[in-house]
Amino acid sequence: MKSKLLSAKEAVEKVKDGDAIMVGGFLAGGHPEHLVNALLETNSAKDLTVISNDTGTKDLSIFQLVKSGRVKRIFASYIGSNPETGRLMMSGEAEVKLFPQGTLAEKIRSGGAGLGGVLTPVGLGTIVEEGKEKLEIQGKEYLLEMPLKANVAFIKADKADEAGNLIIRGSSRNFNIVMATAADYVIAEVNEIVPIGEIEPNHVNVPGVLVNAIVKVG
Amino acid sequence: MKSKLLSAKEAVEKVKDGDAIMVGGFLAGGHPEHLVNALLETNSAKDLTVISNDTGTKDLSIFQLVKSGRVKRIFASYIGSNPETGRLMMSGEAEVKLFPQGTLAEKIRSGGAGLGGVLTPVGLGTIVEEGKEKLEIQGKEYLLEMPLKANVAFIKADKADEAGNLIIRGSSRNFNIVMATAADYVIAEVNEIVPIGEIEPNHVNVPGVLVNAIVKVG
Amino acid sequence: MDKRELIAKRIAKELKDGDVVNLGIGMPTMVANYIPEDVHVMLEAENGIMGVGPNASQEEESLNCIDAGGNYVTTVKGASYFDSAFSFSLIRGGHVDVTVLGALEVDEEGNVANWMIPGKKVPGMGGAMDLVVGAKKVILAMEHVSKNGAPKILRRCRLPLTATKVAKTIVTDMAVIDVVPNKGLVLKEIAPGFTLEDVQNQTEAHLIVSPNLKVMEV
Amino acid sequence: MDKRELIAKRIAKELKDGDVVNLGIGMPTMVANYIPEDVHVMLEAENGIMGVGPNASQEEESLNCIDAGGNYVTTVKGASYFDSAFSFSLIRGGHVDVTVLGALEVDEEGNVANWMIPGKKVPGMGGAMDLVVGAKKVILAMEHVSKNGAPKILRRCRLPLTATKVAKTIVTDMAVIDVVPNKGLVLKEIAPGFTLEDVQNQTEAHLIVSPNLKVMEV
Repeated sequence: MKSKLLSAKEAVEKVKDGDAIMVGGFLAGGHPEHLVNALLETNSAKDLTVISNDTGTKDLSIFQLVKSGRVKRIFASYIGSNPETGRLMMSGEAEVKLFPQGTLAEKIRSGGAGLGGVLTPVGLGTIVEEGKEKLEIQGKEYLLEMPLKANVAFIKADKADEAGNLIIRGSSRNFNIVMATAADYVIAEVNEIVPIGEIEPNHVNVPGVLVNAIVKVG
Repeated sequence: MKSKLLSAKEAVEKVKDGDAIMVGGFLAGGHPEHLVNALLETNSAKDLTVISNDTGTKDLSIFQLVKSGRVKRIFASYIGSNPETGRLMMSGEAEVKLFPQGTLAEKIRSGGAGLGGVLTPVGLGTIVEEGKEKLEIQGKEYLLEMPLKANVAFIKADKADEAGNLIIRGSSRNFNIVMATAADYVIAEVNEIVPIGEIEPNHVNVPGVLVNAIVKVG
Repeated sequence: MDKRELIAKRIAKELKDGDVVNLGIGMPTMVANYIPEDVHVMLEAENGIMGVGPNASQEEESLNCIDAGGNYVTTVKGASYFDSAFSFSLIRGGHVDVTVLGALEVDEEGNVANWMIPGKKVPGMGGAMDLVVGAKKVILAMEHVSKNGAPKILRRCRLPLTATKVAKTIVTDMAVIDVVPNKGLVLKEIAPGFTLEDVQNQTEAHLIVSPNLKVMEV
Repeated sequence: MDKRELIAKRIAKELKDGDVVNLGIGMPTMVANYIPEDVHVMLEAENGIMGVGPNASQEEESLNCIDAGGNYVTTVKGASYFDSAFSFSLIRGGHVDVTVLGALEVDEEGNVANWMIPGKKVPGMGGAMDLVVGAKKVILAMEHVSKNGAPKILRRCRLPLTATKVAKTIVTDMAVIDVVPNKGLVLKEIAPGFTLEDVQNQTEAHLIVSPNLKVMEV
């Protein structure tokens, strides 16, 4: 089988004009800093859609990506830590769609799981419900939220084996696992790579079959 | 805090007439054999609804439960390994509802996650769609499947700490994790109990807050 | 006593042994400092930790263990980690007993506004909408009036809502108020140094005085 | 050569290096024995294993490592375990490249019936409906005619369907047939010893003969 071990530059070549990219992480936790940097420095794709919980903080590469003028749409749940996203939203330079955090996670999971969307009570009676279908099920009302998919996902893990099986420790799992299921091409930034067979099957957080490229950092 | 360590007899006392119970396991793998036995031997609750992937094989206690005359409804995906379920279905002694395996898992997850149901393409154009609503979403058709919850869940794990954090090894995870989220009272049958703090937080498959009772076997 | 300290201390008394509790950023986080010794709660961070402990010392700091505010934290014995989809299944599914959040406005129906000020501040809702809809009990930690002295407890919220009919208890520097469905706001406790008139004067909403009105004790 | 062996051997040639493959119970499982040495596939068991290996020896037998048929199995290097909800996210979400299943009937539209015979056999669909809808390629492993000599490749299925328009390739002891959407059944290969007439005589459906018709090689 073809090796999945690539340089950051090689891996991010997959991103093309108009692509939707998912970026894992919750603030700095589990954020694929080096992949986003490589995208900024070695790839000029524009008109991007970025799907990310919070679009990071000003210390992270995703802040620079948002600021680069190459992003036309952002799907997120919290942008208070990245004032640049707020500015783009206010000025209309980018379309920014905000979703409740659990809804965002579930929309991505739904996309990756071949489901038709999410039926959630969250957002009812708020501006989140605007333009969305509502369904009454067993006497309760739910909002229908569409599934989300992407062309490329940038995710972060602690350890990978050469088959792409990933271990993501602690609170860094956040959006990285669902995003690995919901993109056509999944790139994992990892701190450590071990031979196949060295990760205990019970401890795998993302099965290698979901991972297309492994990029080692540090 | 009150101890969660109970005998099987004490734990299954929670099951009352008319209750819906979920039983984890895939055939003999991850099946809470001793809890079901305790239900048979020490509790006389009847008119039960049983939610289980396959209602087991004739070597398992769930086979006896199905045969006991105390079960009026069964939700399952596969009953070929338990001819007694098939007999009840044919004779009309129990209502047996069959769902695609992925749909059943997702219905239970949906119930546990506070979602309004499942939108799946699986079952379209088959008798599974009978009596169910269909939705067109982004040009594709989906079946709306209702969430499932239960009064009590019987699940099986390898190891618990005294707080109820569970480790479930190998292919025994199957329905045990989603069922732990979808019942009012969750009983875990475990092979081993260790003090709190002895399970590495990264290896927990079911957080202890979901588990109401721990029953040690063997 | 500092206003915020008073509020946090009073809220700490609302927590029961065994509760699963999510504390919002800011004042709600302070609640953790005042939980009685005989009350053991599990603090949950919606980015993926059950069992958050005190902040990490500099040597312990790890990006794999941050809370929802991005702070480096430790975990307690019996902690576990999970991804965002599972975390919000716990939250939305009713597996969190108490959530404590700040609020910009609350009203007689228990409607809450805490995530945006149109034209001014649009940080996104993060996990707040999921938390107030999903948690069994929503406690609002808020100063009784705004910095300009304007009431924040209103007849009807004017800012965009976070959710409708979700607040259960409002704890301010002046009072403890329960939201009773189909009835309104019941004033239960008044902070030392204030009169009933003081409280009503600073409150736009109508307050129903509890027959057991007490002085707030912390 | 035994009919079943012929079918399994021929199907093994359809698998590509890197494929994720789910093999159904019975004849499909035999395919694993004939996969060429230079083709590395990951066998998935829908009850929660990625990377199923050969059957376990008696000493290795563990209820924590069974396949979807309930057999004790081993795992290969690079394997991982997951629960049923995640497993069917992989399946329904299009992360399985090939599924090989038996069928009672298949028709010109690629409709498949393989899960029940009304009034006779209602074992439940198990994971079959999810697999045929979700897998990128559905290969049917079936004897060309029933035990009574009745055709199983029909104009229109008569038994209750498993799913509509899903079969891609049909491999029998007489032929290899592709289902081409909006066109019909294209006969690609005929097993040694049979003529085109033999095959058409045993097939109710109309067969379009491929311009590249070949002898089936295994």
